[in-house]
Amino acid sequence: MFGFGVLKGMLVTIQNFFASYFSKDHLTTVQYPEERLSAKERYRNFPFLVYDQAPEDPRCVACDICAKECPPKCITIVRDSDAEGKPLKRPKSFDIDYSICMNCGICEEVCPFDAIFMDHEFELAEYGRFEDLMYHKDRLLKPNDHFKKIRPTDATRIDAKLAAKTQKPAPPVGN
Amino acid sequence: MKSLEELKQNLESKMPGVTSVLEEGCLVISKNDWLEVAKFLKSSPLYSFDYLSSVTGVDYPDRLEAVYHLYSIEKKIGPLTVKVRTDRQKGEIPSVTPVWRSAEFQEREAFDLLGIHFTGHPDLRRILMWEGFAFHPLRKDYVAEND
Amino acid sequence: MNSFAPLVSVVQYVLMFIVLGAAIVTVSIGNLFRAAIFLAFTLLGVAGLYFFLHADFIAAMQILIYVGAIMTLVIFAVMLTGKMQDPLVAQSNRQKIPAFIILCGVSAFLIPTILKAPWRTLATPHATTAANLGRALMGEFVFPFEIVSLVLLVALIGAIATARSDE
Amino acid sequence: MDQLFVNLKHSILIFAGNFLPEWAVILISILISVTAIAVFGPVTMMYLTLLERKFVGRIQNRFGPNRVGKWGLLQPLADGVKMLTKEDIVPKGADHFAHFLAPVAIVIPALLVFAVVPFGRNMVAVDLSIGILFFLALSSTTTIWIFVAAWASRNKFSLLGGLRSVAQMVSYEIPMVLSVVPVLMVVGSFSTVAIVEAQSGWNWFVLTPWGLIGFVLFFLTGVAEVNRTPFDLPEGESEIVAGFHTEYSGMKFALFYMAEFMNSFTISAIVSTVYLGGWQGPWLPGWLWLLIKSYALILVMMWFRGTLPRFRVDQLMGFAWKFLLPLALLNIFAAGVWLAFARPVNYLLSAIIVALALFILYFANRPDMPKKRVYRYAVE
Amino acid sequence: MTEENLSTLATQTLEVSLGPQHPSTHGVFRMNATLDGETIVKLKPVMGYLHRNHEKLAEDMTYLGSMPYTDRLDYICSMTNNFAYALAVEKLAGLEVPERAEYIRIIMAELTRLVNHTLLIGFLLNDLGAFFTPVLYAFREREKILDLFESVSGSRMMCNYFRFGGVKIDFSPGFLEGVKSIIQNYPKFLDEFEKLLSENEILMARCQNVGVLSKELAISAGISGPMLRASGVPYDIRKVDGYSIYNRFNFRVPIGEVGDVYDRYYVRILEMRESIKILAQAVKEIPEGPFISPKGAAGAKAPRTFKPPKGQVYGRIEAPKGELGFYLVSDGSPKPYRYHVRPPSFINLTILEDMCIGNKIADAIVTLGSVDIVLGEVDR
Repeated sequence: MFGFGVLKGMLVTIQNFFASYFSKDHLTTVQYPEERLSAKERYRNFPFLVYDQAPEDPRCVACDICAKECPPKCITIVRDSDAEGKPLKRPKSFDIDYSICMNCGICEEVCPFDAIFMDHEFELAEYGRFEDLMYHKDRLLKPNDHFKKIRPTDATRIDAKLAAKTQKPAPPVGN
Repeated sequence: MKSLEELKQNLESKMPGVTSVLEEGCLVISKNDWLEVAKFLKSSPLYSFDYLSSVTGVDYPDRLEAVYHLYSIEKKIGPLTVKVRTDRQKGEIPSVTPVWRSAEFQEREAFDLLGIHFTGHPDLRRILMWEGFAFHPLRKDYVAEND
Repeated sequence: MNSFAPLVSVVQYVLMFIVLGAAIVTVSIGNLFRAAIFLAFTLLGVAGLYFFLHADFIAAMQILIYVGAIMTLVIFAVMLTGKMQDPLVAQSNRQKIPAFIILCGVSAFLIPTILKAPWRTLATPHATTAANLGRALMGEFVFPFEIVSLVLLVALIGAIATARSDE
Repeated sequence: MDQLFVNLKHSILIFAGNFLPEWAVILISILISVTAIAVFGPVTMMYLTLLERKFVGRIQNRFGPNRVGKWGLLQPLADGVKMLTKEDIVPKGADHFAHFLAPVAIVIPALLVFAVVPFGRNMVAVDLSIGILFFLALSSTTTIWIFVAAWASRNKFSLLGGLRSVAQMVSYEIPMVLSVVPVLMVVGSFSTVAIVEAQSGWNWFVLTPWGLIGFVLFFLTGVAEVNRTPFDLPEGESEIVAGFHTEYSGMKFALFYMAEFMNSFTISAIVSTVYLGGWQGPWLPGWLWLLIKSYALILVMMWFRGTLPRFRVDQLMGFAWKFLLPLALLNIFAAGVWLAFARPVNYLLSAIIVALALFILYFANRPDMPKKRVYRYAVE
Repeated sequence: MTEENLSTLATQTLEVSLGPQHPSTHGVFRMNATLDGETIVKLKPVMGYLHRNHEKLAEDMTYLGSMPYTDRLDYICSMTNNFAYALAVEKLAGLEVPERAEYIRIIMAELTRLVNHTLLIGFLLNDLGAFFTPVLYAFREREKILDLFESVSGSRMMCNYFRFGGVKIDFSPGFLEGVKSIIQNYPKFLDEFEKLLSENEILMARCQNVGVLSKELAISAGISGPMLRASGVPYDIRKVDGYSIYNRFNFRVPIGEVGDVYDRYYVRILEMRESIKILAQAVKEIPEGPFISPKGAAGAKAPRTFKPPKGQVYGRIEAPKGELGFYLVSDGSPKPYRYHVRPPSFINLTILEDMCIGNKIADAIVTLGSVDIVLGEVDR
């Protein structure tokens, strides 16, 4: 009979109306600035650089692999050099344009030195469209502790790997 | 599906004058025969390729190539890859829109992005780029203006 | 409610001016669409006058039929006269002069009649006009009422027959 | 309690009568009523918007506005400020005069109909002898202004919305009027006050067979009259963007909304007056009863909005002409039978007539009705 | 009537541009419709507003570099886009996929199908004019699946999860429990959804016999996915090609009878139920083992060393929207020579005009909604 289907539907909506007062499942909204969801460990947003001891000494060796593999080409690296112009194994500048980055995580995957990882930080609103979203080395560098905090599983694994590497006797220096 | 070899022989015996070449598992047909062959492939009870899945083009240094992927829903066979070649300058290939309706938008797209002119297409306009855009961006020699 | 009377007459005069003003704008404005809008105001004003003359039922009918229905039709018709997408439908007042002459003739006949007519004023206006009207329609005037219904029925059938597509 | 507002007004008038002439007292009396309505209407509208957003929000398992003030209670004010400060855009080529006039004029009938709503015992602004007719007449004028707005916008979507609105209102006006007729027959008066008084002592008309049908009809056509879901075709946002108010922004847009919500309220109030016994009810004061009943009906409208998709134009017309109109006519017959016979028999007879009417209409409309389908699976 | 009479009686047609900014075109799609009254006499789809030449971009990138871009084709179902692309490249490079990875892939693909169909039905109702309620219920349930995606891949929508020869990373702890709870709770939600929608008379009236697509035209026009099956063609690539390990699973292919909007709606509901079945089997049978083949892992670590041999390949899967195919031509370098996407929703739009002509403008919106387009994929 005409109308019963409509009434059935209305029953569903009114059930949901009352359920929203009683069940958390029916009121899933999170009141964002006051309440926050904890990020999933694997959550990836924008990349950052890891340093172990001091920001002057990052893990990054400026090998440029991430910059080459980055699909939207948002990473620019300039290798540092010493006074004589001999290239050093650290970046002079390391810029990521967050306005271009698409959070794919490929830089993290391809990095052979475990120097770049995806961050959990997401509140990145800025007033400037271009310069403010261009993250330079100083803003990108974060301590390993930060990484440990946001992604404990990966951090332990990588720390163990790096520790194993350093324990190996350093190859004899040539000359 | 019966082997491609067999299909080729069948095709040539049923349609005298049509020559086809097998290349990398694709059937290469000359553009003058293509419309007839298309009709044959669709109507032949042996194959009945009633479903034209994909139409696209490839730009090679010396030629433009339209690539068709055919399936048969009735016989559940496929894909049959058909290639039709044309030159880069004029680039004309007969349209198969009258045979398979699914070619309508895809041929427009191939025309838009690669500049293959499908003769006999009911409404050959640009589809993704805007009207009045002068280039065909998927061609290898296309360079975006601000690059 | 004697002292209420001046208040009422003030309102009545205001309404009268609205009616007359809107009517003048209706015939003189150059845009047919706006003319229709002002016609609506004229009709509404008339309805208001009816209210203050204790003819509630007529007033409601005036709004329901003239403003609600006829005006909708008029605006529809106006819209269909011109191009649909052009809101500036021009009204042509080409026949101003003949209209004025006819108006003069009619007024020459009407004004003396109105002035001469012995207007009788009712001491107490009839109340509950709706009930009285109903009784009149169903009693005294039942025959013309039915005839009118028949005419309307014929018109309805005619409209359906005209609008029906040939199949 | 029941006569709270009446006594309040009365004492003001007596106080004023001490030193003012009689005509001034009458003027003050009118002004009090007018002011009460002019304040009550827009305030109702403001909080109806909030209520709707909260209610539909909960239906949709979300909070609804809850940021401005406690439970979002100041949200309507924030909206008002936003509306007032918004840029008023008039499309190029639009008829400026009509574009301005329509939203202003549409509020007037919406406010005027409050005059005949009996909010409680002795709480009606004007007890017109033609109360219901007055309401019907004024609500029908809304169409013109919607159409003027649509046409003056010079927008095709607006125009389509306007055309739809005219077609819809013309179609629904008729069953709407006819659905009130049984009550008029039984009461013998157009006056809203008389109608309420005829329902005293739990003799609500909705409790009779014809009254039940009449109530549903009147309510549905009322929903259609104020363009709310599922009859909101004139503003069907999924098809014609926003219908007749596509080109309106800022306060003009707010005025359309105000008219719509005030109309929703008056429709609900009139429906409860005509069929649900108006302000009659036990224990609570009369005006509270009316508000409770009206808000219950408004919540049903919002419930519709939270649940139902929209009709299509032809289905909307078909529903009005093929179902509502004949049902309303047969309902008048049922009411006539109810009047003609004595107490227990008349209920039975009119119930039979109503049931038969529904049955016949169901079968008459069956070919056009959608059917349930059975689906199968591909065989391997 | 004579010819002359007809021409004088001819009505004016109205040209309306629906979109690219229109509430119901699912993005920046545009339809140039010619209306006679409200009836559509001509309708030309216009697209390309979101065109970014995905195919050209891919030619300048390593094979892996295109993977995150495929996420952005049909941004509702990034997992299946990944799947199709990975499948094509694996075919091209002759990569083996470990058992566990295949199961992971199928779980992801079927979860994506649930997401897509749920959302589509919600939005279809929006196109019908319902006020967001079904959409928000759909969002509520989709959220649970997106949370799972996030816990595994790190992103809710742009998953970028598949790698050539496997997947990027194994399940996160607790993932399978999450899938199990979805398998348990989703049917309940579908029941609720169906109770809300399937028998709603307004929905049935609006959807039945609207936008009818015949079997023959559907095949000829290359329609794929639920739309093809709704027209009564039992063709599901999961069954026909049996790609990945779909032939190990036991599921049925629902088909429609009429090929109208209602069939398309209902076939999707039934497909979701079948997807849940597949999920249940996959979760039960999933073996332990590597999630990516060693060659694939090496390729993911150093994309420039991944050079498929010269050749060409066409790989297709049954994406939620239909047949999603990738045509790749390799010249032996780390970048594809030609990269072409066969987007299902683009090709499904071919016959939009045929389905809409003679229907009302509101039907055109619903028909478009039932085609299920995502502009990221249509325009690429």
